[in-house]
Amino acid sequence: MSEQTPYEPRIVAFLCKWCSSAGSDLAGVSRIQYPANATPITVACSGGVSPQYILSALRKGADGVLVSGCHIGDCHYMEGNMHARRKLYLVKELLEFAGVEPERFRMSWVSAAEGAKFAQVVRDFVEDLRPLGPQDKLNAERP
Amino acid sequence: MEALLDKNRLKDWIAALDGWEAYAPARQDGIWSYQPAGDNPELNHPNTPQPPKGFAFPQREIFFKFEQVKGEAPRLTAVSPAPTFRVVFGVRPCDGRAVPRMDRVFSDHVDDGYYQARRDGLAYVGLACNTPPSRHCFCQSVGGSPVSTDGLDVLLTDLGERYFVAAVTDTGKALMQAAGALLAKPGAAERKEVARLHAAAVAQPQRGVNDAAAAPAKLKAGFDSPLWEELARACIGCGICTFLCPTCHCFDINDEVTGTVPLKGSRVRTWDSCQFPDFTMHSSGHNPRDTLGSRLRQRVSHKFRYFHENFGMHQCTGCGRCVSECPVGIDIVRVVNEIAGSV
Amino acid sequence: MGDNIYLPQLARVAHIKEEVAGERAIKTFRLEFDNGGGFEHECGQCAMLSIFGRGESMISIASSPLIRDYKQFSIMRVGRVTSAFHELAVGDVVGIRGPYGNSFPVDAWRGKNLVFIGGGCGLAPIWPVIQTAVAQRADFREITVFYGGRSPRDIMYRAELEKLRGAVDVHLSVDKAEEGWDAFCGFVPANLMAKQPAPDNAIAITCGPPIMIKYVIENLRSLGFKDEQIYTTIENKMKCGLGKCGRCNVGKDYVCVKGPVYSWAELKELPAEY
Amino acid sequence: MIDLNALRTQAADILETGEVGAVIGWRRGSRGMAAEPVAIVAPEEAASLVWDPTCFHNLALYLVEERKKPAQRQVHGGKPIAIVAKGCDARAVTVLLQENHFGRDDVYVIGVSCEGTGVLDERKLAQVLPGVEPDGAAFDGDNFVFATSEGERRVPAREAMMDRCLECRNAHPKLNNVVFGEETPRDFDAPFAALKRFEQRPAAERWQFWQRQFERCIRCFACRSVCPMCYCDECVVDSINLVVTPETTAAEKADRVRWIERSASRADNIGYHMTRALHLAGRCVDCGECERVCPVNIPLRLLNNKMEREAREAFGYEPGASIDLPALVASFRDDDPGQFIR
Repeated sequence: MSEQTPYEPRIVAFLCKWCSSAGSDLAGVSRIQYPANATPITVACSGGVSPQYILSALRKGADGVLVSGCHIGDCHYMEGNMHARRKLYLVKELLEFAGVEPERFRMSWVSAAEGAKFAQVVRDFVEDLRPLGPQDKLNAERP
Repeated sequence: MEALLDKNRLKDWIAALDGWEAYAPARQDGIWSYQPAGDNPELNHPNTPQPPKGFAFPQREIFFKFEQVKGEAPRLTAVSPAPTFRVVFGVRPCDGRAVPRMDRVFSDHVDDGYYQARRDGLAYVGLACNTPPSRHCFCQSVGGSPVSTDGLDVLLTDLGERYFVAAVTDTGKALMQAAGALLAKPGAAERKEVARLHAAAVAQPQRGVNDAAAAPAKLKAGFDSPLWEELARACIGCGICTFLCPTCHCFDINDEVTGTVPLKGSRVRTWDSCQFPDFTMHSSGHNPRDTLGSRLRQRVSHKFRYFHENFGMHQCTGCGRCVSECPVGIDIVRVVNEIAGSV
Repeated sequence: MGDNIYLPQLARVAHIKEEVAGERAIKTFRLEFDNGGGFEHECGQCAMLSIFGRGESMISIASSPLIRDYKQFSIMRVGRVTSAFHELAVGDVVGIRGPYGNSFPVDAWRGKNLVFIGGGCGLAPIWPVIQTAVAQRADFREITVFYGGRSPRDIMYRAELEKLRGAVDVHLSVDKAEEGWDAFCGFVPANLMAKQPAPDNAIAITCGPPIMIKYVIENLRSLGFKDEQIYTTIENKMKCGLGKCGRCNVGKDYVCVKGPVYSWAELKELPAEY
Repeated sequence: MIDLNALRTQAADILETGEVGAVIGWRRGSRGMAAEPVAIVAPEEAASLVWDPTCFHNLALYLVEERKKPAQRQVHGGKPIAIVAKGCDARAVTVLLQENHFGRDDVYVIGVSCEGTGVLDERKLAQVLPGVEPDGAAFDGDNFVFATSEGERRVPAREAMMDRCLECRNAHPKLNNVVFGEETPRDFDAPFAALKRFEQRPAAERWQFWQRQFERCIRCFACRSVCPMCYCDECVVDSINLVVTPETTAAEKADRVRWIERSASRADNIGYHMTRALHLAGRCVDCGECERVCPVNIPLRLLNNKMEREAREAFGYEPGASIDLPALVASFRDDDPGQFIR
């Protein structure tokens, strides 16, 4: 890493299209300042985020993965986020168990009205990732 | 060239091998495997679950890297193994006999430069099996011996406190010459002891294939035998028998993409197994070997028939790994004997 | 390290023709090499084509060895690599290594009658032989081509086949009758029986779906063709093309080296693992 | 003690009456003293069945569609298949029933209780009796008895038992049509004992540990092949989708995502083993077969145990406890832990 380009964590963010993706749009149109480190991927529902997506993002070099959905009770599909909560809890536990920094995986509930919260979630995530440096444990490119 | 080496001077011999990286079996995480020779290697291992075949034929080999900007021609960068000199200590004679077989495959028709480049800098220092390392050994029935030098550069024989060191090839002689004064001249008594130990090793009872010479014809006659499915009934279709085999050489080639804009990646060779259903499955879904029985037949026929028809020798060296490590007890000796006995 | 046998040459797509549309689409590609590149081949040989990032696929060379300017491949869209080929545009660059495999013993067939029997995309592997024989028409006696597809839209090389008429007897067929089709309706083996080519001093070369080949061979034998007079090609999944990766074997033979061309006399001795 | 003759008679009887079409059990093998899986169809073959400490295989594996084909081919008239099952194996059958592989009437469970012991760990035996390769093994109360060329050798079972058996809470098969052996109190290791010890290690040490383990993986897929729960027709690590029908389009084949490469590299090996552990969460019954068959000794049970314990503690979920249980990840509770979500 050269001095001119300080390390910037790269985040892959899986955002549900009904709430969190709309929330991120709101942050944008409201001109709320937040770091541009996250690459958003819109998904139908947080419940559809397979653990495979998270592992794959880390394998391809993401420094952190964010999954964000509707608040409990607000899921467009009634209970998708309840499934996400359970399934991704296991992912979180497994990563930590293997000795991967727990900060590298994060979940949030962000509604379409919470542009400011979305910005804060990303801001916090970037700041928590920065001291960890590049993610090289699951990254296929850094053997 | 023959000599004696004090066992506790083995480390000094290794240290004297200037320019060579040395490897020897070590026990780590509960299993034996070939590791960079540590401070004080002791050759007191049973056979390692994994043979030393990965030295010349690693499980993963990058052929070349590619990079392509959309709309432009791809750029290919060949990757060649760096030239190294590596010497592997403690190779059992069965694994030694695997070496010329692998050499044959990778030089037949055309030379495989990747295999050859690694093989060129490799030397094998074998260890005679004074007693069989496992009850699953059957080297003698397939033309081998617990004291075979085939494929080895040097053969060590354990004399208790010392090794009897015998060069097999010119490379082996060079390795011994590097030892200089560490090696002592053997006397008549030691030579006699080696002869006695070797004779005793050969006399140890072993199970085995009943008539290996007849196997190609018998397996041919038994090709359509219903016994194949019968014998494969418990098979779970894993790759243990082939991945642990010292002579199995089948591989896959795939493009591994690491970036898309621009396209970046590597073309990679990885070990593959005839026991996996996707090994022979066509894109159309048609699979010429679509049952466990047909895949067992392929593995066993390759070892005891096709290889013999092509190269005049059996591909199996009787190390017994596919027997001892099979999760469900599929036993190549029994398979050959039962098929042969049925025709 | 010596020659890198796994490193492809680069070739440019010079021409693309859509032969057959639909789910089993076939396109024909002409690949040209830049200065000094390329290789010579014989009738029946194959080449390993690459689309980087997708992988490799073994495809028969469908142009005659007499053509030096380009190599032609007719590729059916089946899987990962072949689908990527169907996405290519003229000017795109692909990888190619070869030639691989044995060839049809064309020289030994001079002075003989040749009967070609193809079905579906099975016309491509025998096309170089047809092209060569027509180019050297005087060296051969009667040449007959039987070829069929499921429907008129599945007939590949349609225009080229029409051009052969005069020099060659062409008998086309489709599996199912359809308006506007006035040639034979029915399967290829049936068309063969309807025309009854004579076995004397003849060689029959067939390629197509396995089930077609099976009945063609039965019918040829009933017409009096001997096993040695019947040639076909077989295919298996391939990775290396060099007899090392171990998957395309039929008995002791690696098809990528000892095949793909076999006389029925040879092939019937091998296990049917293809 | 299990009366082997009674077990054989039972197997012969249900074959004789036609109640079942085949019995999947163990017989003497040719690989040393180890038993091997067998499917018998004739009553007289029942005499070849055995039950001893080398019956480590989880035979539920052979009840899964693809793998049962060889056995099924011999069965006429779609009769039920019987299976000899230890406690863990019976739980695996329960999970397969839960996942609708077959109905309860399609399988006849001949339970065998491990009573106060368990099955043999051959790697441990090699340490306990170095250089000895016994010709046979038998249960005898708290001991294993080995027949050797120098006579009988008696080893306390706990010294040579599989780790999984030391932590087993289900040694007596609950799901059964008939059961042999007694439910016996056991006093070995507490459940998840090894897991708890491991979790106490610092994160960096845990990573060092797993890195070394995963780098060793040779991707022989024995862990997947031997697992009764790894029955997917399509697996992320296969080079192609194995279910190709004439209707499968070229686009479907071409667009298949390669989540994990075939290379036995660290990243891809971790991807494989983590995916597998997550896929087994709430389904793994800790039969420990994956760990037994691993030729390079990767402690796979640790990963699966971790998921099992989380399922139990966070979600009150016990795999293989009941046929009527919904799948762990297809269900939820309102009070599932959510504190980790921002």
